[in-house]
Amino acid sequence: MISVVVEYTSILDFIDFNGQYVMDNAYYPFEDVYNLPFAISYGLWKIIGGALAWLINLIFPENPVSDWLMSEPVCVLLSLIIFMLIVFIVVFVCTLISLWMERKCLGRMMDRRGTMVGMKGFLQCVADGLKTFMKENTIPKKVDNMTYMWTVSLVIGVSVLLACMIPLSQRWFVVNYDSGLLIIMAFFALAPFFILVSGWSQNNKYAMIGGMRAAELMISYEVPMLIMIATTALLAGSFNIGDIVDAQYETVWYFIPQIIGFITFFFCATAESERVPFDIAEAEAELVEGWQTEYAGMKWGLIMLADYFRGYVACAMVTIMYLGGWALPIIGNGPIPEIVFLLKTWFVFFLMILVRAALGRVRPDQIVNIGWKVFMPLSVINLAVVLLLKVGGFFRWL
Amino acid sequence: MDTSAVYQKPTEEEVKTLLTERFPEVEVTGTEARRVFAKLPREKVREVCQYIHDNLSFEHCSTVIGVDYVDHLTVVYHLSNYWNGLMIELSADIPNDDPHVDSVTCIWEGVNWHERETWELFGIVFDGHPKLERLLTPQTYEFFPFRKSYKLRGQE
Amino acid sequence: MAMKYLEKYPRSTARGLWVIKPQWHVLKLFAKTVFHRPVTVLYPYEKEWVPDNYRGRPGLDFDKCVGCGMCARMCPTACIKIVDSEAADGKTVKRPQVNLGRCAMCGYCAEYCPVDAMTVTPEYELAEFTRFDLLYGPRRLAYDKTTEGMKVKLEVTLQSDIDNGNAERRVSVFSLDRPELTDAKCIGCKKCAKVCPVDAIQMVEKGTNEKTGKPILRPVIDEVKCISCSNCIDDCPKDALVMKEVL
Amino acid sequence: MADSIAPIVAAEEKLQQQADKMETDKMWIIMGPQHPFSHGLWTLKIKVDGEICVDAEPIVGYLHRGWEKETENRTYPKIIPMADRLCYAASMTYTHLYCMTVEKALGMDIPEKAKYIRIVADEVCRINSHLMWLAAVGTDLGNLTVFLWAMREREYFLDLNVKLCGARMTTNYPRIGGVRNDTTELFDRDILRTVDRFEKALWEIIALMDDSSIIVSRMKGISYITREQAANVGLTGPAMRGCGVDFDIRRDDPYDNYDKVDFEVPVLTEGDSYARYMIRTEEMFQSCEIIRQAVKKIQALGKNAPYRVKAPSRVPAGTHFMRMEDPRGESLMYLVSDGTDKPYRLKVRSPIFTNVSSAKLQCQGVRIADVPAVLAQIDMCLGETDR
Repeated sequence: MISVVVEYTSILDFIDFNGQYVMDNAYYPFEDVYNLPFAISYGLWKIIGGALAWLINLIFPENPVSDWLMSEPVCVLLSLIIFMLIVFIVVFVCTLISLWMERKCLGRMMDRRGTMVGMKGFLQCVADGLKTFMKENTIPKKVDNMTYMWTVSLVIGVSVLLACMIPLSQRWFVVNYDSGLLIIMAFFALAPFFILVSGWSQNNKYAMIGGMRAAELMISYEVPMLIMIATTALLAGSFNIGDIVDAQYETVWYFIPQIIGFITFFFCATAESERVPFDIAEAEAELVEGWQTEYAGMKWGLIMLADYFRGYVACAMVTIMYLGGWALPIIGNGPIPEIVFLLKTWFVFFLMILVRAALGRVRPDQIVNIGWKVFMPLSVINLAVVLLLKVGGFFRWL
Repeated sequence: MDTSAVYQKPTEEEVKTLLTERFPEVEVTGTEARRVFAKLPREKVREVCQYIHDNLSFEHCSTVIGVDYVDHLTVVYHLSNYWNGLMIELSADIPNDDPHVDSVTCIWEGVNWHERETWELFGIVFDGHPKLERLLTPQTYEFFPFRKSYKLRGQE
Repeated sequence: MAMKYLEKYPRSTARGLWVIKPQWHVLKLFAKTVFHRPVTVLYPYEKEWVPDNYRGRPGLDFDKCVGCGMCARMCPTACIKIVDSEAADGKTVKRPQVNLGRCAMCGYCAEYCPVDAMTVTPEYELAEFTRFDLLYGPRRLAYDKTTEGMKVKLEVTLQSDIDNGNAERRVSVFSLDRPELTDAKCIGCKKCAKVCPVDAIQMVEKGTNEKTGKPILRPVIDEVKCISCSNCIDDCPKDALVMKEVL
Repeated sequence: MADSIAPIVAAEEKLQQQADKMETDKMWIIMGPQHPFSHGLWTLKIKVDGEICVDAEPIVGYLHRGWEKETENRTYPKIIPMADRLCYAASMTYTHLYCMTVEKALGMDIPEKAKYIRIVADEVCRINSHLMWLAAVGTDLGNLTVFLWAMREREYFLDLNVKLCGARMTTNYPRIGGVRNDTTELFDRDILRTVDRFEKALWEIIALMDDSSIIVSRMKGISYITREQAANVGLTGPAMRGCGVDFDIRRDDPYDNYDKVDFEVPVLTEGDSYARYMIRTEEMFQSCEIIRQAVKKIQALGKNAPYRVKAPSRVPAGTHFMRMEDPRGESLMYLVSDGTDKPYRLKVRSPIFTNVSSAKLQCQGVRIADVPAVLAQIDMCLGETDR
């Protein structure tokens, strides 16, 4: 790559927006789809990198580094890093909000106040995070150190990755795969393996039983969930999340034809994210903290956060598959579809909180029973109903 | 009265006569409303308890209590009948130098822990008890803390 | 009389959707508490109302106290100690000192105080930085907002009164029991007169000892002044004084 | 044909035999003393075969204070605050029992009003204790809402305690010969209002517990105990009545004035965990009824009726015992007095001490997840267990 050294005089020569639309960049990574977070990060890099290049140019005039910094491939590469940060921070804040919401709503349902630290209790999340990070990093003597550390980082990592991969709208996504739902489902199903291994590695009976239970749970709830995902894909004609949302906007929200599937999937998603009433893997009444027993301090804090990431993903999946995603019935996408999507997700999360407040914990054998004997037939019935509708041409009239 | 028949709801008087007729060693020291107090030699404890359980329908043994009277020890049993609320208090004196008495755990399972407790606190050995170990106090104790010879601070 | 709950439950298992009702109840409460305040009290800012007879730390009216030691005698945790203290007129008097680290807040000191000097107070926030700070001396025990309800009265009915059909008469315990002297045991050591906190005991000369020629002293108890604190009984070296209980 | 099948059948039988013989490793799980399920300082060792519990052994004694020995060092009135500390949830009943035992030894009769006030206080205490138990069952079954709702209701009764005797839990209220103080002004109005309010609120909690199939299925049909077993292992109180033993000391061996109030004793013959739960819940309603009747009796006795009789400080020599229906079962006190103002020996029979000794019977064949839910029905309190 040969660059021509140009004479630069002012900073505005570096921070140059005119005529440079993000999608005009030859190295634009999302083909022909506009990506809002990338556009933001591209602009941000223009400002940061331009200022940087200008500074370097000021000190060492007529050097090639400044030009290189502002060249098209480097711009894309570095704005991708900023893009990742932006996506993560947005998801992180959304998760913290759902954590705060759980604390507040659960408090009100139990006739108490919930957290009270700053900003109506929102800063309690920050305080908790700080507290867990300040704690001593204790590792028990007799654990299998390798798996102990690896599995927990994988559980956390997969959950965060999963949460980042949820598209918030047509223009807010990380990858636009055609098999979007399947990828999310695959990642979603990954964590229980690590939980099983982690429970084994801790050399603790509670943790081991917790890990076993997580595996039990995974086996019994994955299958109905997959069937229901397939049903939705069948109805929409695609696994692509954007296509599913569009299909729902064009016909009806899918919870109307798939009401059975909606309820079943909601409970399956609750079970997959290991929330009450299906939190047998960390049933604190009998197993102390289940598979998390031996994790202390920061690790435990991150695990708890990962739990909420998974809860957020579960709600987002319900929203995408049954509640029309980011689209509103008549308005369509609207000015800020991301907000619409998040509001719907939090509504589903509120339902989860309600279930948590009202119900007790299910016994492991009952969980397997419910999974195989109730949810599995229900999902098949749902599939049959959808097949009938599809074959009967119901959706052609809408 | 027929001492071998089974009575489900024996009255105080019936219990008194039955016990004294069947076991001449048992001395009924008094009766109140729904209460019978009796004294018996320690060799007879299991036999009498078996009879009270089987024939007089005393299904429940409330407690086994040890008392240290310095010159001798005493074990007190409180037996209760679930059909009419009658209670029998049996007490057996035990000499200090040979603190042995038959266990009644084989008759009432619930007595198990009470006997263990009485053993660890008073040193009364219950022969035939399935697991006569220390329960409330640490396993390393070698004395019997509730005996009068064990003085508390402030006791002269 | 009938069963209230067992009449309606257990419900038949055949009822469908058996998880809806609890959620409805929870949602109802949620809707209520979103607009109303929840029942919890924001503790350091709001405090619950406590009645007058609330048993917080003990309080003491320094001037009313006679230093009889009844509180120390009745205290089940032995946290009260009678210490020497300086009164307003410079005299050294005996007053109780309470170790709140041991206090069980049972209120016996207030209940058994014959002159109602010891009271219960509604103060319950008693945390201190050191254990030494938990020692409340007689002056520190003072509580300035003492009301009539905080002075726990010990009023009883006598069994003899009930038997005589006079059941509504209530008397203070401290006006009933009086120590009684067994004349033969007394050696006239004047100890009882010394320890009496209200000076109810006078040593009176009752003849002369024939052998030594010294006067024979015997305590005479002023029944009105006596508060039946039984200090004299405890200190009598020959057990000549016995509390005569009125029942 | 039979010949051709025979080897297959034999092979199958052999496999079956192997499967029968095959033993999986059983392991001991130690729950406690630092465990969220143990409501107090105690340990439960359970032996599990996979998820199923085959053996259980409770270990108590971490809180042994030598209560009985301590009392030999104190005068009679001083033991009343100590009896409070036997159990924080049922303090009133233990004080009451102690006072009754000493009164029996003294041979004295206490005034009618004191008896009824004690009944009211006892039943308030029973409701308190049962609500605490309900809260514990709720958390052990994984529902925290029940815990907080039950605790909220309990708070109103604790407020009543504050108004009556100045303290929330360690009430120190009954005295030898009566009660500490007369009922305060408007106490009867307050208590009737609280009871009415409580009954409504209890239905809400019941809706959370009984109308939720998850919680019912967690309790129904597990941990069966027959009537004979229950009587033999010494289960008492609601746990025993849930197994079909029709016995309540308040009704069948009445003390104070329980024979003058009208109430039902709930008895169920199912013998499972759910039956034990139902007994306690019904008992709360019955306690409300008893409170209403007793308050009416107190009002009829008038304001100036005697409530406390002077008791002598010395107890004549002799042995006496008294038993009463504690919220958790039969509690009994045995007093040996020697004519001084201090007891020679005072023995407390705690209901939980015996109930928890039958943990093996209750836990056998139960899954790990149900062990807390089953043992929550004992309503564990370590103060009285270890004494």
